[in-house]
Amino acid sequence: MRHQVQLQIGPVALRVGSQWAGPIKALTRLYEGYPEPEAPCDFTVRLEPDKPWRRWIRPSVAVGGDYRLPGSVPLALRHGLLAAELGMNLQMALGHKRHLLLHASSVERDGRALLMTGESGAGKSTLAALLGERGWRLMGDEFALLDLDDGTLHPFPRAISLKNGSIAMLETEVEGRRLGPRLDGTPKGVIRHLRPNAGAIAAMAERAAPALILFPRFGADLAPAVRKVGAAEVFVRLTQASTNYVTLGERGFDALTRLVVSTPARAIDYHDTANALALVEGLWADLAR
Amino acid sequence: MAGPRFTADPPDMMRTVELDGLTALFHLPSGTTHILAPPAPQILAALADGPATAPTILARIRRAFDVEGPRRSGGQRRSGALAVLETRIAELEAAGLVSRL
Amino acid sequence: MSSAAHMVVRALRNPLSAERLSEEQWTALLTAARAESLLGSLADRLRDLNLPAKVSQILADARADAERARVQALWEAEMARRALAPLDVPVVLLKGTAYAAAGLAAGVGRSIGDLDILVPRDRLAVVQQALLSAGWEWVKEDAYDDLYYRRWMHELPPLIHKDRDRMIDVHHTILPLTARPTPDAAAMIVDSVALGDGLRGGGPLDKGLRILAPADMVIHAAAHLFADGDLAGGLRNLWDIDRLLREYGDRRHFWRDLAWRARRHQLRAPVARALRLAASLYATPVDEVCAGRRRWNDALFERRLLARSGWGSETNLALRLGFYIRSHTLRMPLPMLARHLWIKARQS
Amino acid sequence: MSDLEDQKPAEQSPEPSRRFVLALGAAAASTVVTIRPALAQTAGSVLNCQIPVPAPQAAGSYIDPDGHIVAPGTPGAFPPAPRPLTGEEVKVMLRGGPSPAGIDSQSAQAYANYIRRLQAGMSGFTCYASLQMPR
Repeated sequence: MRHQVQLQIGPVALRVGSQWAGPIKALTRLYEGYPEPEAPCDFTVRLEPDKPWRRWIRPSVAVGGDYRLPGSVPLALRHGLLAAELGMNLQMALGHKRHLLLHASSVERDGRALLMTGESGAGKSTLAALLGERGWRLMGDEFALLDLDDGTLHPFPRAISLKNGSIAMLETEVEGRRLGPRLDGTPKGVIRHLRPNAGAIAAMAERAAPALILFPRFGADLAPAVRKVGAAEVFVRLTQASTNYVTLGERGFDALTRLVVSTPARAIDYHDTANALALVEGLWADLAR
Repeated sequence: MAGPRFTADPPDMMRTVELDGLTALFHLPSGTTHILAPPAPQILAALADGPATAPTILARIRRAFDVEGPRRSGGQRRSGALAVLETRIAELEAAGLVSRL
Repeated sequence: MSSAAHMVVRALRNPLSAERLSEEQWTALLTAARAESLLGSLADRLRDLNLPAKVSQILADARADAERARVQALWEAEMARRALAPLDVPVVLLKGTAYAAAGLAAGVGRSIGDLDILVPRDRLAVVQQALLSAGWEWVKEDAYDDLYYRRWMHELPPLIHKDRDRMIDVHHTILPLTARPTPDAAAMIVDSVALGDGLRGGGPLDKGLRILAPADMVIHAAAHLFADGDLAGGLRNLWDIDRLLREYGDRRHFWRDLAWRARRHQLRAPVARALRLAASLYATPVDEVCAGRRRWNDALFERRLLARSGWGSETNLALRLGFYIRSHTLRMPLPMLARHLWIKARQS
Repeated sequence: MSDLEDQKPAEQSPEPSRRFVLALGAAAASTVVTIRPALAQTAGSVLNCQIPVPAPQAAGSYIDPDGHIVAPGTPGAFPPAPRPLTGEEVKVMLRGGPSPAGIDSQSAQAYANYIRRLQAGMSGFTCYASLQMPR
């Protein structure tokens, strides 16, 4: 490939190659300060024109690599950074088997981790980003990696993908140089990436024991509420939030049942972020053990 | 007619964890996880004593439980209980946890 | 020796060669091996070597993955066995599932996709019916594709299980009916071997499933590689052949069997080519008479098989296109090909 | 899950001890739920997908109200979608929300049924699978 960059994120080394310089430049800038990867790389992402002439004429980026999904639509070159991020997510979702991969955000305090999962739009990413600026260590906003042997969580502190409303919220909270370019008009709306703070990057090899699982749900008309979630429901929801639970077989079953049996879980409804953060802190004080 | 004889893999081919009243079961030969509600785990436990027809499975379950038939049928007619049990066995068969000899 | 695919071949053939690779070469080797579906096989070959920690970790993941693929494939075969048991039809497992079920070296570390089975052509209707009532469904609803499969192909249109999401390909012969060689599928079924008859099977699969006889298994693998398909993923198929030949080559009469069965199934040329390419790429010991003399275009086949870069992408577009067209002309006579491509083009 | 939730025994009994009451349950509700692979929630973060209705192999075919592919012009069936539907549109549609722009509600209903019937291996399946989320 003409242009490339290698990134170490938590326990995973990723290589991104591109036919264009732009996406690689943007990635390199966004991931400034990350450690040198431990070679060889676990996964490869390729950003290529979907048709040969698409390198120059109305250039569009198809996301490829070790793993690819049929039916995904190429992105405009100006959204190349998003394509690279999607490509990295894709390799993790389809290829990563060393840990139980949960589609969840996670933050750490006092060596213990809070895990938040829910469908997109539930706010797990925004909440993790805010907690990460307010006394917690951000472990990851997208994927949580559960160790198959000892049940600890590995950090995977990728750049946080801020969408639409949450962009303004974080813009006032962090230094501008940690923010990527504003990407307007992507298929997912406005997107801006945020580099985790230096503490989160420096501690990207430090694991934490899960202490609380939350299923946040956001809705402008939702009354704040906390609900207990039964173990069977937690188990099923987490299997559905995992890309590799089924492929991991018995080891996945062991890791997930252990997590579910030993970790308290709550569903929370909220309608504004301040209110959610207060709920989280309160539950953490009551339940985390 | 006694009907078909059913069999299940030996208990050491299944791992189970209780999750508030339900059972998470990992089946080693298939590598799949199932969530079971009663009486599915009890049927598997009954088959751990060896292959059996549906009436025998019911008899084995009755050694440990008072069996309550279909909820809406009112009484506890024996044939009703057997018919429901056969439906439950068929579900386990479709999931590959029970097979016919 | 330059492409990343070359490095894959070299490492499979001579695992010790991997101990001298640089970090960059490792990334290229692992990427190319993954793209060729050979990472699991490679992981097995490099199992006990002294390798960088990160490499060992990636290879251990690949081995665990292959092991789970094996469990899943055998389970799918078992579910098909249960569905077909009442019919009293011989069911012959093919390809990866057969290797895994028989405990053959070709199955070690191998990725296994669909379940492929061979059944007698005159029992196809009952087999289809039994599968449909056991939860398998047609993948496509399209009438043309259906007709195409039934009239011309060597298998039923693919079926998928509604709960397990796994595909089954039910073959009644080993090559499309339109292809020029016409292997004797009935003879292959008659000569097939029950799992458990002296094979290292074990487990529930012993009851009622079969695999091809050794020579037929090699012939099928060769037919699959050369006479049907554009050689995409061919390195893996050729590796299967290498493993089978090393496993069976020392058996009494194996090569004699292979020679006359290949002739009987009208597949002498593809089998000979497979032997030559296996010998040249994987240093497989082969019988010189069966392999025949090297042909001028063997080199083209080798280049096609090795067209894979260290980024995992396919190289050599022109050569690939050539083999793609070849694969279609092999499968059907030219007028029929024109009709097929025309209908396909109108659909898309 | 809801089927299962209804059937928790009145008294929770990890061990089947003697003289517990075991309800066999209503015949219609299932007591076995198999965990299936989920790309589900993650897919939003890994792909940007669309679903052609019908799949390219059946281009030109109509879709009947139940979502089956039928011959072009079949009475009561609907012509193919004028363009592939995006993941976002399908998500809204499957939740009973408004139809995508330029598509009337009856066609949208048929398309939704077609999409529900997609099987692995068919064009658009991965996208559909990625949209199904546990509620």
